[in-house]
Amino acid sequence: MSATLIYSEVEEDLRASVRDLLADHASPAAVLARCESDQPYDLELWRLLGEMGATTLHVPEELGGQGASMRETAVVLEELGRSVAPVPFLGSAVLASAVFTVLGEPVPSETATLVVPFSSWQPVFSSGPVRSVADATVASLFIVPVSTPDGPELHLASSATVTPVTSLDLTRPVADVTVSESTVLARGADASNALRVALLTGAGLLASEQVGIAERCLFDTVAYLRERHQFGRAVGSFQALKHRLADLYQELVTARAAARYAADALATGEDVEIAVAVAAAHCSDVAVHAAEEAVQLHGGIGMTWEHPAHLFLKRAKADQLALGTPDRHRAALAELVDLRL
Amino acid sequence: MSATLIYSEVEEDLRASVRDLLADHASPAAVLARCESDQPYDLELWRLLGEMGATTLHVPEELGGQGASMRETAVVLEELGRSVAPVPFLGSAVLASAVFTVLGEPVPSETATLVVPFSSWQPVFSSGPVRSVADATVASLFIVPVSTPDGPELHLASSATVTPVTSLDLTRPVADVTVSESTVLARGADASNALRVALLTGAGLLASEQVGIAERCLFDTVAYLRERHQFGRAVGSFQALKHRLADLYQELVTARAAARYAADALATGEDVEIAVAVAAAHCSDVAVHAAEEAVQLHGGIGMTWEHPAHLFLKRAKADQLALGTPDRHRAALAELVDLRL
Amino acid sequence: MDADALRAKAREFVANQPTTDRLEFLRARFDAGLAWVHFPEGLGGLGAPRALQSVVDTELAGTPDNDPRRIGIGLGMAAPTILRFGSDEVKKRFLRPLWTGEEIWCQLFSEPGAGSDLAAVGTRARRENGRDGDDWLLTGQKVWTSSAHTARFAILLARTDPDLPKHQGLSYFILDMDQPGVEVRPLRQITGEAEFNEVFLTDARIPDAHRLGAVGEGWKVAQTTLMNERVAIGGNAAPRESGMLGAVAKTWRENPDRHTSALHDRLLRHWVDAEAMRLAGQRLRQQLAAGAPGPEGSAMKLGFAKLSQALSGLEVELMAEDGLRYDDWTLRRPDLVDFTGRGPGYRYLRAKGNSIEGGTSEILRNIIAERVLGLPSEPRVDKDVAWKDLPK
Amino acid sequence: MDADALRAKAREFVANQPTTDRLEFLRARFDAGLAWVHFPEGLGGLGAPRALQSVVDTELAGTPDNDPRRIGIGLGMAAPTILRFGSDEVKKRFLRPLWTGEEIWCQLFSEPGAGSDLAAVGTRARRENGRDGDDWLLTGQKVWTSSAHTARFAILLARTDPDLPKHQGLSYFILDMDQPGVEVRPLRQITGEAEFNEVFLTDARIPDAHRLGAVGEGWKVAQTTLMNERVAIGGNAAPRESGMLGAVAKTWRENPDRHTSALHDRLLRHWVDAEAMRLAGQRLRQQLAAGAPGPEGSAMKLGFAKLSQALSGLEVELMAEDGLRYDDWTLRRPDLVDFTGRGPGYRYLRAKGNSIEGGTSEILRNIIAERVLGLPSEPRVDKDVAWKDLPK
Repeated sequence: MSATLIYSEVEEDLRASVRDLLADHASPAAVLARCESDQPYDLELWRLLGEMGATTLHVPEELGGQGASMRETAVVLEELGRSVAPVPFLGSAVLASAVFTVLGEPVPSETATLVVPFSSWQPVFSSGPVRSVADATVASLFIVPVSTPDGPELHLASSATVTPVTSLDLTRPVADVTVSESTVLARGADASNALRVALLTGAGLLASEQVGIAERCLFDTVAYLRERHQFGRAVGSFQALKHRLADLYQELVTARAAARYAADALATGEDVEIAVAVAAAHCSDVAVHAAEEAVQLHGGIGMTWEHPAHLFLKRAKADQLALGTPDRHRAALAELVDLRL
Repeated sequence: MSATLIYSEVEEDLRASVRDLLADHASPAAVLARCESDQPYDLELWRLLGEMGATTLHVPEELGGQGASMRETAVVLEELGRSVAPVPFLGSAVLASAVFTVLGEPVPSETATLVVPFSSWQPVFSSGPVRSVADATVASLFIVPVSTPDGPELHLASSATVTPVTSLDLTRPVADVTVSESTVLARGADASNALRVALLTGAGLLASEQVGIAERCLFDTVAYLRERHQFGRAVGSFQALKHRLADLYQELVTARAAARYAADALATGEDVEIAVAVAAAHCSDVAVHAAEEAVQLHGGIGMTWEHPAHLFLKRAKADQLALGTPDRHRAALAELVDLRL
Repeated sequence: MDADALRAKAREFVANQPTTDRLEFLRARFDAGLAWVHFPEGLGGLGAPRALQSVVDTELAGTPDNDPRRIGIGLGMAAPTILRFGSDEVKKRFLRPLWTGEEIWCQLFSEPGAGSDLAAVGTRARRENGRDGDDWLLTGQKVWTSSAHTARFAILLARTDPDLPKHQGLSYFILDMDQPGVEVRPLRQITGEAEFNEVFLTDARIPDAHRLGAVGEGWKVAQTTLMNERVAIGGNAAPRESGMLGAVAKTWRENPDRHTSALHDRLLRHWVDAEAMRLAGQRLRQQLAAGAPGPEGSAMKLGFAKLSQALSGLEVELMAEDGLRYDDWTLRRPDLVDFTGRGPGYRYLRAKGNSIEGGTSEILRNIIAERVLGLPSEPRVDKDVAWKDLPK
Repeated sequence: MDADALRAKAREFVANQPTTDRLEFLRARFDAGLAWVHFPEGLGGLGAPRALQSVVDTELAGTPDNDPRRIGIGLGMAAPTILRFGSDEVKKRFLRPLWTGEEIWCQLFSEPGAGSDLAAVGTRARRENGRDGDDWLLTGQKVWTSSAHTARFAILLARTDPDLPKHQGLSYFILDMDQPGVEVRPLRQITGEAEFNEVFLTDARIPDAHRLGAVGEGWKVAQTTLMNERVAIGGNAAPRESGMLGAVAKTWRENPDRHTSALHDRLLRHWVDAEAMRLAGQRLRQQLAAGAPGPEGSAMKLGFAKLSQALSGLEVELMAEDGLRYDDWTLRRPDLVDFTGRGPGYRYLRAKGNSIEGGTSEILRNIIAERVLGLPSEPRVDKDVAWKDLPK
């Protein structure tokens, strides 16, 4: 039985609701203005997403969620990627939420985050400060992988020293985090497994965000090139640019299929590791390519701070590092499909 | 003092002479017809190249050569690449000749070859049959690296069992070679060094052949696209194709500089290893890219046997494997420039 | 007719199987309307929705059948065009033997001077009064014709009026290949094989009754043919790591001593691309099945060409001294292209055709840019010029 | 004047150095004709061959000098244009303080609506009779102007007749930046910095005497300026592994725990490309020195942009959790771009400009294809249309 890779009607309805909300709260101008404000996160938007249930779609009802699946959460992430909305969705509703869900713990309503470097691709339990943690500045719950003499443990902390860091991604800044007081959430194999699943889930769903980024970059560029005229012609009528955008479209088509497959695999639990490795490796590079082409093909205006293209470029480039660079995922795949060096 | 990378007047005169000769003997139609004949090598052309001294340019006068340098030999190779002329130049005038020259031995007038797999990139001394040897079917002298209980030796044989092999490159076929009777030419470090230098020389000069291939493919394609009309326009006026050819031109510019630098380094003995690694890694891929674009941009006709484009594609692809694939040369470079894994 | 009724009808047909002879069985199946259910009654169908064909195919699985590749051009291109533009006589005459495989079809569109720009075809069709009424005499050269040497009939595009702009002076015909004015020559490719042919027409004769569509409306008719060709490409579900990727992965696993880390990452990139392509194909078929076909088909073909070329190029490099060899340059005339049955060198060379055949990658990019993304077309210089005055 | 005579003159000038004050020294050097020897006598030169400048520069090495980057636009673009098109008064007035750095110049060509299509500039120049004769009043917006905030004068392209086709209605002026109608605003880039400016002109005044070339011949005059700009790019010899490659190689060596085999091969590819680019630059300079300049300059700029973008993208990936950080988003106004002085994120973002500034990579590819390879131009739709009627 093959996975369903098209969107269901329910998923399309969900997309429409989220898109409406984001149109009101996360226009390019609003997101750009917020980047440089005191609070780079849009906490009102975050609250509204929670109210509509978008932040707990894949969480079982008995753990406080909507009892839908990763497929629906992936649709939300596509839309968040399309608008680079500054909300702690990935850190809280994906990474932290996955830990609670795997452990069978109720998912708290507070904003949470997983205290690992956002570039992590495999479980590491350490001690001491953690650099470049995503979505930490607005978290009030911290899940911390800790290496103890008794083995790996996942701890929970309700406070931490969070030092914001000047970040490449203006719309999902990272921070350095030090946790002093915490309680044990899981030990040993349970802890390792929960962290492993959370990272896999994060990488697999991030691919949907990347599809959203790529789609937005492609179609905004198409729209701009239809309007922009040089040499008495719409710039979008120049064949060299058309061919590059066609290539990008081809990449988007495959990226969407890979991301959908990863979301479906995460929903069913089948073929998860390969599905995630493929989606993460493929979609990361597609999003970066799309964002880079968007900046280039917007010409000078795309190089300016006032135009939103750079927000997507910075998000796409940060996402490429997030939860494992493409080459790390390809290396993982080599083992999974028996194509060893 | 930086290397001279432009062509001298003497080099340009040499080029003109060789090009004249090749125009008479190695037209595309002639080369194509010869591929399928009983004798895929043009021995008459080979004899004429020898008569004009083009086969021993870099050989010191006291060893029977012209006392010029590798720079001049590289110019001849550019021209041979431009016409994919079927002569045993690389095997005899470059590889075998380098061994004799390094050893201070007079370079024999017979056609010789170095009995190593044409894909070799580092000295290997073995015993028994050798697969895929270049230019062996027309050789009457064989230089054979042999592993003996006393260490590595280079042997010389005046006969060998040469089994022609159906080859990817129609204009420089390979053969399997078994040598039974031979005399010792060099032993130990002398043997190793001579083989090492011969392979380096071969890889470095092959880059000039590759520049010739790339140049011919680019300019033949340009010429075709100026003449070919579709949609009421010269196909060469379509911007997407123009941009691809511009990119190819950019690659050709850098490939020529790298190949010239390698030739100059081989002439002076300075910076040889880095120069060869750069030229081999870069020019191999440029030639393949140019030949692939030539086939594609000629459209259907480029896919036919009757058009010469495939001769260049096959030569370029075989050259990419010859004397070390680009990634082998990059790996060598990593050591040379301290960029280790 | 709904699925249940159709299933019942198919079961009844199988139960009362009239014969074990393949041809007789297929004729009977055609006459029962179970050939292509969306065709009209009497022409091999039942006027049922196209989507119900799978019901019949399931019920008739295992019964005598044609090799779909052998009759592919007839099924995929000639039949839909004949159905839409043919007279009743033409439909009656041609559709049954086409479907049963008694008569093989080929397609005579491309010419040396009309490749990507198909509307520029210059094969000239001139009217002549024949014994049985109007005939056309055709002179010109067609190229890249698969099956021409086995085909009995061809669909063909020719120029009936060179004084009109190129799209307006074309007409569309059915050509009987079995006549003196038709010469078929194998066209050898860079692989050494000749999968295709050149076809030389010298006053080849076509009765006017075998014209499809009005005189001068050949371009419109050809659109029906080509639309169906595009639908046909890439329609098959493939298992993971199949096709070109399967061949190259096998080579990788069988040659551990040839691995390098650089080739490894390249292979993995291609593995990822191939799997993403496979999933995109699956997604496209699900869209079709859901009645919402997407525009991704052109992108699939584009991606397939890129991938097969990259993979096969890598494989040759991996094989080092064996990559310098080739399996066989003998001029052969294969019925089918089999990427996996031959060596790396063959795969490398044959894959070069993937970005040419059935629409070049350049034309596909134009199509994606304009029809999918809605980017403006380039300035046209050939729209209002008489064909004979176009630069060639 | 030959090399020996020039060397003697330069030595004599140094020996009799009139002053240690930088400005006074430079003025004296100008007046001695040792500023740019190929300029005429009385205008800082001696009418000597351009190639002999190096003789003077060698002799005067170590004497007080300008930062060539600070006065680069003046030297590279304004001066050659003034020399060719300026009246005697204009040359006398402007060249000396330009060369000595007393007056900084900027270039006001690009506009939001005229980027790659520079001939589309819409800044309007209208004639008005001023107190001292004819004046021009300029209104419009210019963009991507470096040094506008420090410049005293600008070279400027404006539209004097919108009813003519775009190339014909332009004129070329010298604008005094120090007047109320000129407003300079920093233009912030994606790096956070503002290297460039926007310049808003509202009835900015230019005396007709400061027009260069005839009214309507601005495009021709601008060609002189732009030709000199292109020559200036990429003219410096660089040691192996310098610039962007040097920065990234350093990062690689300093972070051995972050190495992966995939990144390794990518880095080596870029190393090879960078070295080949460096050698190509060396070859180009040797061609120039031999009096046979090649057409490779555009290819160098194209390759440089590709390379710097690929290298900096790799570096960010290599840095993993540190690649997620950025050094500083503060709006700053740097005098110079220094790829090596800042972090990987900055390099990545700044390198994006390399394929835009000074001619986009797309325009460079057009230039290479048409002027170097001789491929035909595309059909033009804007040649014979009045500028005002062009779609915008």
